[in-house]
Amino acid sequence: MADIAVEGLAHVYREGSVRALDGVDLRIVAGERVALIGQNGSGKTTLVRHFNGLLRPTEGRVTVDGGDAGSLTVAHLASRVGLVFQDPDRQIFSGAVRSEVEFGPRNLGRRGAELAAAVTAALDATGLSGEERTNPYDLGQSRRKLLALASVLAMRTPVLVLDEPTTGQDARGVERVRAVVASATAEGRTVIAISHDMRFVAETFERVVVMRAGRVVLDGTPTEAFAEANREVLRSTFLEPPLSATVGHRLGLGSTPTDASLLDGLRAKLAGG
Amino acid sequence: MSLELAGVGYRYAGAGQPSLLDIDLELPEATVVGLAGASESGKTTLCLVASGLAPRTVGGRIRGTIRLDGEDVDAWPMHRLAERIGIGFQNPATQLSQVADTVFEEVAFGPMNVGLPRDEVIQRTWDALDALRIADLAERDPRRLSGGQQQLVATAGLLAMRPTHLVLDEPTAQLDPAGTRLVADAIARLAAAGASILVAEQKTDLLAEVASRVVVLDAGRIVRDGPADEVLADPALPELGVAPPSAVRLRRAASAAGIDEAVLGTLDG
Amino acid sequence: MAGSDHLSELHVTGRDVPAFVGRPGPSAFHRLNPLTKATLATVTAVAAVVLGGLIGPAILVAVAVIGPAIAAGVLGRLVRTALLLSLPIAISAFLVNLFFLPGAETVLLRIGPITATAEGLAFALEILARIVAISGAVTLFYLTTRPSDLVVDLERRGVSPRVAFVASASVQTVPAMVERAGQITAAQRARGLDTEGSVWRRVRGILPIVGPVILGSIAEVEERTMALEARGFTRPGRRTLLWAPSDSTAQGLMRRGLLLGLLALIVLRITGVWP
Amino acid sequence: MLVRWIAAVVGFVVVVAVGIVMAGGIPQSGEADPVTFAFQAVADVLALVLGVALLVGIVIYLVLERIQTGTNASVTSQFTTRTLILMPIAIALNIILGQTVAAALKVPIYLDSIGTILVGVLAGPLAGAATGFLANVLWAYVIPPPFQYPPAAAFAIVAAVIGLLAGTAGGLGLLRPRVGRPTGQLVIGGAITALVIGVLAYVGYLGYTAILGPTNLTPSSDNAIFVVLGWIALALVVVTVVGLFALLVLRRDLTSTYVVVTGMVTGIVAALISAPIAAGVFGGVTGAGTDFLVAAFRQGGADIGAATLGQGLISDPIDKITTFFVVYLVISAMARRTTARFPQGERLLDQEAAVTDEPGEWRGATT
Repeated sequence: MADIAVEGLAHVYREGSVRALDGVDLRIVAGERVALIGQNGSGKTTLVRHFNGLLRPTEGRVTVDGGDAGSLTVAHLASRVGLVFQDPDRQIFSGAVRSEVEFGPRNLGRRGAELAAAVTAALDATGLSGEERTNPYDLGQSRRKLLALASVLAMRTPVLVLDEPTTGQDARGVERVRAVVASATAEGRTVIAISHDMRFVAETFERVVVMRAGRVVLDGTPTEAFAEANREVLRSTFLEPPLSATVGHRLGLGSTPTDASLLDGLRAKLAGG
Repeated sequence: MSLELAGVGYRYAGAGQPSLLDIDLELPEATVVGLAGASESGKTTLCLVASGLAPRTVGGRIRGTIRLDGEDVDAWPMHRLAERIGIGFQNPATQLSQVADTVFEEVAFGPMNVGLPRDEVIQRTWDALDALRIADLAERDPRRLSGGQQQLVATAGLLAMRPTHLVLDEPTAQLDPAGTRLVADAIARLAAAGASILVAEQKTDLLAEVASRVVVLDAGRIVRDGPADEVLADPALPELGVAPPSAVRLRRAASAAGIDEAVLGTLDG
Repeated sequence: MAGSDHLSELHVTGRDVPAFVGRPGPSAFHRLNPLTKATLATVTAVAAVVLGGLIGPAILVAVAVIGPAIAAGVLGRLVRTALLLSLPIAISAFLVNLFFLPGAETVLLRIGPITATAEGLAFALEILARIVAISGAVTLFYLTTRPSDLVVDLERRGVSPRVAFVASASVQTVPAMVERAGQITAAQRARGLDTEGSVWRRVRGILPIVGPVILGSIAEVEERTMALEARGFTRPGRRTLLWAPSDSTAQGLMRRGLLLGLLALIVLRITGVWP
Repeated sequence: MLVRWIAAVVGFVVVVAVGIVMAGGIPQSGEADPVTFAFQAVADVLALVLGVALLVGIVIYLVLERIQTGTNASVTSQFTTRTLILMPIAIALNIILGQTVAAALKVPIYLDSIGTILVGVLAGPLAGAATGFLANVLWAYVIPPPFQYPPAAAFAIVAAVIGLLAGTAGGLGLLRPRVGRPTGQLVIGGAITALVIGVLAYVGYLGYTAILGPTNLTPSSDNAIFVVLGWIALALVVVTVVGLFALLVLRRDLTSTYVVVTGMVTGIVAALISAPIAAGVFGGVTGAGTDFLVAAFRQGGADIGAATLGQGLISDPIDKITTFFVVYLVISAMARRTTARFPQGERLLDQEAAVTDEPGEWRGATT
């Protein structure tokens, strides 16, 4: 239901400055889980800001559900594409956790029981249900970040875009984010995440898009993206495949981006050998 | 040359419960001690207490003793401690002084504050820039650098004070892999050159790489303390909110699946 | 402190402050001591107000603003900036005085119920002359002086390092806060805040944007405080300065002369002796 | 100690005397000075002189303290590192909001003292005064366009006095939350709030009628711009008033009454001090939205001094009530631990049971 299509997209922030995006073609089908990886400044954030109209293409075209994102208003696109920014302190303004989470869905016109249900579900998913009346600034940084996630989750948009969702989270926090991604997918929503955490990427997403200098340089399943053949491409953008991929290659098991896939490979090899 | 915490407890102003209890910790010369633990387990608080910022800057109440080279520092003012212990934080941007137009002036800020002779300030600034291999950034505007570069500039600002101890609170949390690499290499190099470093990190892969000893905190108490490879291989880590390093996880998964972990071979690098 | 020296691997001796720190300005006027330029700007602005009328401010602008601007090679930018700065005030001055000066009788023009008067025009011009003089004087200072030059110079003269810190940090904070406001606007629009359209919608958008600007900045105060104190900020007494703008006895005399002149002008004006 | 106080008082008196003598000589821009408004002009100048004298007295006290003791103990307690970090934020807020609201939106209020009042309330009167003063000086001299605003420097003295008043209000604990008060107190508070707002409305009404005549009460009718601006101003006022009463009723927070009273006092003082500056230096115009009010008064026949004072007495109390209200909201949204660590922070938090100290071993910072 919510396909995103990017064709020949280029973006230049200021006249004469570098091309932050330099010809991106990408098609994301409804319900996909896509990770965007690459160095800072490679254009990941610039790309996703085109999905909800915060940035307009300098060249090329972005369509969401067939509608041209370049001409739809941000307010309209916000009901289709929810974008969680990296720094929660750039959006929190309410005196209480619950009203902060209500802000987005209210803007989309949700009221009454529908609003309450969406907010409660989002707070549950992020583990903030006991904190409804807490002042957000009395929460620690990592929980403020989960609050920002909840505040967009509650908008129940068909597409969810997360910018660095695991930064500053401990092991439990990363598990929560992973669970949020999983349940959003189960509801048929599209999830796109920018991340530097290769293990989180390999274990949580079904597709990995690697960007470098404003272009897509790799696009495939984690198995394809983290294959040995692509090691140099990844290294050129200062990324390293997860350890399991390296070990798998050394043991001649092909591409094994996750621990589970590595063990499967080993078992198959041991059984066969 | 060591920083010693003995029986240290700390409670924030207005807090009912102490955030740290019964901390015994020694930071010897030329070692990196890793600090692990879940969010709100007391890692940041321990960094603040070890560096002297708590209670001097953040208020609150403390007990126990902190010794620097055997000397009790209880009565030292913050600016005196600042010449011996440097502390870095996770957000590179908030560590910039906001008054420097160039990286050179940013790094010189600390030595200027403590009123060192001008030549000494200049010498130390160049030395610190060289130690982190960022002398080529000297002329740049610190606000216009990448996060990783800013973190190195902030660290150079600490080094310019020539501290005997460095405390780093999640120095790579907000950095991309390239920035993390820069900072990790710098930590390893500084320790090799004799520095004593306490580094709090969620990224246990990084601790496995740079730390020789690891301390794990839970609810304000030290619950594990030992050689890095032993502590990081502790099966109870996940219950303490700490993700084991990739290599440990992989070995454990292999043995759980009935596969001899030796098959995996060496897992370093 | 034997161990401390291990922290830096290299010891290259005899290196000085790099040339880019405190680099002198392009013209002789730029290179005047910042306090001299600040004195000139302030005296010009105050004198224009004290003198009043049209001719006084006009002479002041020619001598103390246009002349130095040509010498410094910034005339073009000065005219553009000063006009930009005085435009809103000038428009107000004309609107308020040209049309609404009480007691004015000589009607120049009648637009509906509003009348423009000759007395109003004269008075508006007088106000305009002052505003142009003030804007010009301040703009000349701004265009030829880096804020850090002034702050360093004041600190060298004994102004508290803390005041110097606040001044420098404020200069950096203004653009940083504008940037922050831009990021926040993006984040809130992504949450469905509609900032386009009717006045009411814009008014409703103020809180979700201004709120995080203030609260987010305050949330960083704690970290900044710790980072600063960890770098010896609280040590009492003077700091070491790496450089300072040059000054000379002649400039010191000039500053005193300017201030004495201004004082004399004020006394003359108040006692009604001149003009 | 005594010497310092005596010197400060002497300085204050001298400045007042000189100011009053000078006041006779302040040029009225060659304009006829209607007798009706003469006493107002004197009152204006008096407030300005008193403001300057107050600051001079403070400076004398501090200088002597420095000479006698080598430090400024009374100052340093307000200027902690935390205060010094907050000040640039406050100054930037003043400048950005002031420039946007006054110059761009053309609304007849200023909103250029939120930072000043915030620092004053959190850190103390001198910190507030320093913030206001520095903000206006920097605004004029070193902040690059489009935020540069040369006239600001002339009003630095006003900003300093606002900071002084805000600091005193914060130190007296006027902005401490008073949530969940009994209905009786709330009714009294509501009555006072309504009275103050009523008085303000009445003053505004009187101002208009005195100057424009009772039949001319709607100056807007002949000029569309007055109508629009009037409505925006009215909207802001209504939002503030509604917000204050909402606090009073929903949170049962009596502090909204304190906010109104403090804001009004600060506003009246600011108006009295700033009017002669605006009139004498800029002929009553500053390029901001308030100019339209001045124009309205002048259209009704008031001279410059009266028109700027009239404008000030309408704009300033509304502006300061709004600003104190915003600052109160900001402080209640701040993390408790952040507020508590500022010099006057403890006086802005509702008192809770003090944490019982375990005996002996726990100690605070010893330096």
